[in-house]
Amino acid sequence: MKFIKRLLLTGIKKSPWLLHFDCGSCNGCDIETLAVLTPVYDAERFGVINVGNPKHADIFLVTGTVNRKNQEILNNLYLQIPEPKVILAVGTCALSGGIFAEAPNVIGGVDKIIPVDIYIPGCPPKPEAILEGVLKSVELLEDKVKNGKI
Amino acid sequence: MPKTIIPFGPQHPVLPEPLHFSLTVEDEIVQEAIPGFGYVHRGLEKLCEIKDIHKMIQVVERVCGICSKIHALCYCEGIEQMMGVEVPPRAKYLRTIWSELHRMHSHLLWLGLFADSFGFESLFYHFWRIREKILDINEKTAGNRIIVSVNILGGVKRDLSTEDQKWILAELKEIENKLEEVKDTLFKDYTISKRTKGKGILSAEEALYLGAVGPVLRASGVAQDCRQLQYAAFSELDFEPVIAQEGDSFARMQVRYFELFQSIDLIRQALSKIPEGPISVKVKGYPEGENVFRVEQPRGEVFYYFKANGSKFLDRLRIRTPTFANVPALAKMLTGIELADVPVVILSIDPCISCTER
Amino acid sequence: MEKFSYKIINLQDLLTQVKELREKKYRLVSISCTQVEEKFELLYTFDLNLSLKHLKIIVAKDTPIPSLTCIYEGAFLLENEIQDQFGLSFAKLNIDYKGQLFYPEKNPLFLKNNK
Amino acid sequence: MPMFLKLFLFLLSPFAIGVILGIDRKLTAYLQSRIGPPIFQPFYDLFKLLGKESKTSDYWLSFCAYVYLCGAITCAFLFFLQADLLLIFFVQAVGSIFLVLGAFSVSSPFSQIGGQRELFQIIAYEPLLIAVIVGIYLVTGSFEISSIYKLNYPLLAKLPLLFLILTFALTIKLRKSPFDISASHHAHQEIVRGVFTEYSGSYLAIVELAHWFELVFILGLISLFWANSFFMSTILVFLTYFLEIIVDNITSRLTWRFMLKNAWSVGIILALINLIWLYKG
Repeated sequence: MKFIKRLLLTGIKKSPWLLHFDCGSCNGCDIETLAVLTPVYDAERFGVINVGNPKHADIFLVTGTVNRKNQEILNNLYLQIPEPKVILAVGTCALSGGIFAEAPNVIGGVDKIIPVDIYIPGCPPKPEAILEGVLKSVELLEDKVKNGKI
Repeated sequence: MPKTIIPFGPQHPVLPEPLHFSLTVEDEIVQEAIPGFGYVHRGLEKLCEIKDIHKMIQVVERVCGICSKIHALCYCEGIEQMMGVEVPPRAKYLRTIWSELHRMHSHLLWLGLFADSFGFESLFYHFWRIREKILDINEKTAGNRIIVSVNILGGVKRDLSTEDQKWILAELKEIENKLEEVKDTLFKDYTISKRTKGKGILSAEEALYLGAVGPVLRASGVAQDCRQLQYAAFSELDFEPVIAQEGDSFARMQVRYFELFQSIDLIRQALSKIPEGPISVKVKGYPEGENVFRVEQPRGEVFYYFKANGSKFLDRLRIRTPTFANVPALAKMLTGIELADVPVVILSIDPCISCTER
Repeated sequence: MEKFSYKIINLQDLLTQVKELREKKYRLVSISCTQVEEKFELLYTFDLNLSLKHLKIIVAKDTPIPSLTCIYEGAFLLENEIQDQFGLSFAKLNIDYKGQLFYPEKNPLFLKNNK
Repeated sequence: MPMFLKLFLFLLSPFAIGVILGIDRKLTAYLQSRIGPPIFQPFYDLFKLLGKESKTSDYWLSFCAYVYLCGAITCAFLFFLQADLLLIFFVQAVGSIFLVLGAFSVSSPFSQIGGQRELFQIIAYEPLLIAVIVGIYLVTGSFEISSIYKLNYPLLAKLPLLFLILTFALTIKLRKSPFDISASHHAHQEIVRGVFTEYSGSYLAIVELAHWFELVFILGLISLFWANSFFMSTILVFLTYFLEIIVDNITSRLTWRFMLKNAWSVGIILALINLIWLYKG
């Protein structure tokens, strides 16, 4: 059974579904993430769909800083995504808190709450960079499948 | 059917942002809508106590990525007014040009998301394709696509060369043509008017009473636009606020669509009148006292309150953003509508949650 | 742009003054709170046809401030925000988040000696 | 047609549907000035989902997914056996109902509302399908599909209005704009993904596969309207589907109230006109 599952999952690199969560960012990274899906960059070429439902997602794309109120939601969404999954932190804020690191209600980067696989720096990162990150995460997904970590 | 409480957000496919509404729904009719906040709150107003007045420009630019340039404009003009700094005329014009470009990018973004909210995917993609042109202009002239950091206290950082100006005019012409193309679809399509006309009606009286600002207010027939306050170079440019009478989602779309043309016109005027000269002056010393400043953002009036004590750091910086002012009106509009119309009505105020919570 | 000036009024006169402004069709723009040592300054800003009017009250931490929500319904957000950030309390708020609008628990982070 | 050929065609049908859906996505992307995914994308998605971990909160939910699949497969199989149309219709209805039951069995409000809307959709298109089947009966004098193949003229000539109604039902069944109300293939929706919200991993794949088999039935029904020529029936199916894609791209999502009103009033009137015309003529 496990073997069949793994065989089926070899196709995962061709169909990475994405869940985007704005976790307290300034919108800059969010609109760039959305721009990745629109005509000029067209991530659907690679089978990427923004599903908006954690239960259907493979890639969890998080932008922005973590604060006291959204840390729980971030964790919930993370737990709802079925394996195998990859977590992508987009933008300086998601990496470390960025310019807001010292603000009173900011806890810090996304990796303080959930494990992060790929970091994309930039304020905001350009859509090309986000697309590159998504494709890198696809490779990572494939690795996870091959190493039997499902 | 019993009452169901539907959580709209904080993570939701229609909204890129974590706005939260608890909707009490009966037969798919919303009975009560209570907004919930705090998912984007960072408390950046307090950063003014540890970052000096020059560094704060970068912070206020990140109040919201979509209107970052205009936040910085408001902050700079407010502090300059307190300190009595006279900005060179060329800098004023450049500020105007960039802020209008920003308004266009924000409105195009909104038109796309709005089309998405009623399930018109191809229109969404179309607007976002047009928007990329503005982002190209931003990238070429200011070095970044979205967070355009050109303002400093006393002027601007970057200049526009003559070639750049010519190129901007050529691009604007193309954008104008592309916008004309979608006009018929936007205003005459049966399904669009079916989904937007008469949804989320707000009368002028109610709008003023609930403190609505910007396109929400103007779509209810109140001709109030903070650009009439003549900050930056708006005193020398000729424009009329765009208004509509119906006060529904369709009227708000109409206002924003025509404001795009207004912005194109303003940029053209500014480029034809722009004087030669320096682009910034040196600012010495630190501000003291209190001041308020208002500018018009794509979403409406943004209000800054400054309190300074003559030191490097501000005592208090308070930002009242347009979405914050529009939320009470939104909560009112949401009661009594169908669940299917909720995303349409929420988007019709152009919510910007990172602005709202700061 | 007009010059900034404000009028300091007593806490008891607030509601009557605001009611007068409401009758003149003023729009509530903002309430800005500033901590000045142990006291708090609340700046109420109103707008009529793009000209501003400011009223200021100075209160101590424990004094309950009358809520404007009986005059301007939309003031609840502004007041809840101040309640959250500075730990002040407003009397007769129509929608009271009890200090949990922005934070999961009561924690006035904007107080000067808090952080 | 010999039995083994029927079986072969039946086994082939989901692959055909997968390719059609792939072309659909490609064409839609083209209309939105994008490049779009590869044509075999629906298969990639399906296989990936089958392999993924399933997080299902309720056994009832997974049971419903299986019943929905069984219903759809039986329905498609009976169609290839050229069985009784009425029987096929009721088997299909049972499958759809289980999708709704599954959506109702979980407490997620999105799923609940999605289930309700799916019910409204079923209410909207079932009478239309019945009208079409009755029309076919009036022409051929039998509910058997095989009798349609014995006609020497296309059904379309006798039932043009009922064909229109069938395309209406097809839009609802395909979950395309303007009727992508209970769930849609675009995720941008007010109720997330409606009835599909709670399914994940392999169960989502099962539901998706069931949806493909449903399409086999609906597209098969369309092909019946020009049954006497294999070539023309293929053309008819593709043309209709192409029209659906165009309509999907030039309309926004409407509400279920609108759908119900129009499906019933316009649909029933058109059906009646066609049936009366048949009766008189």
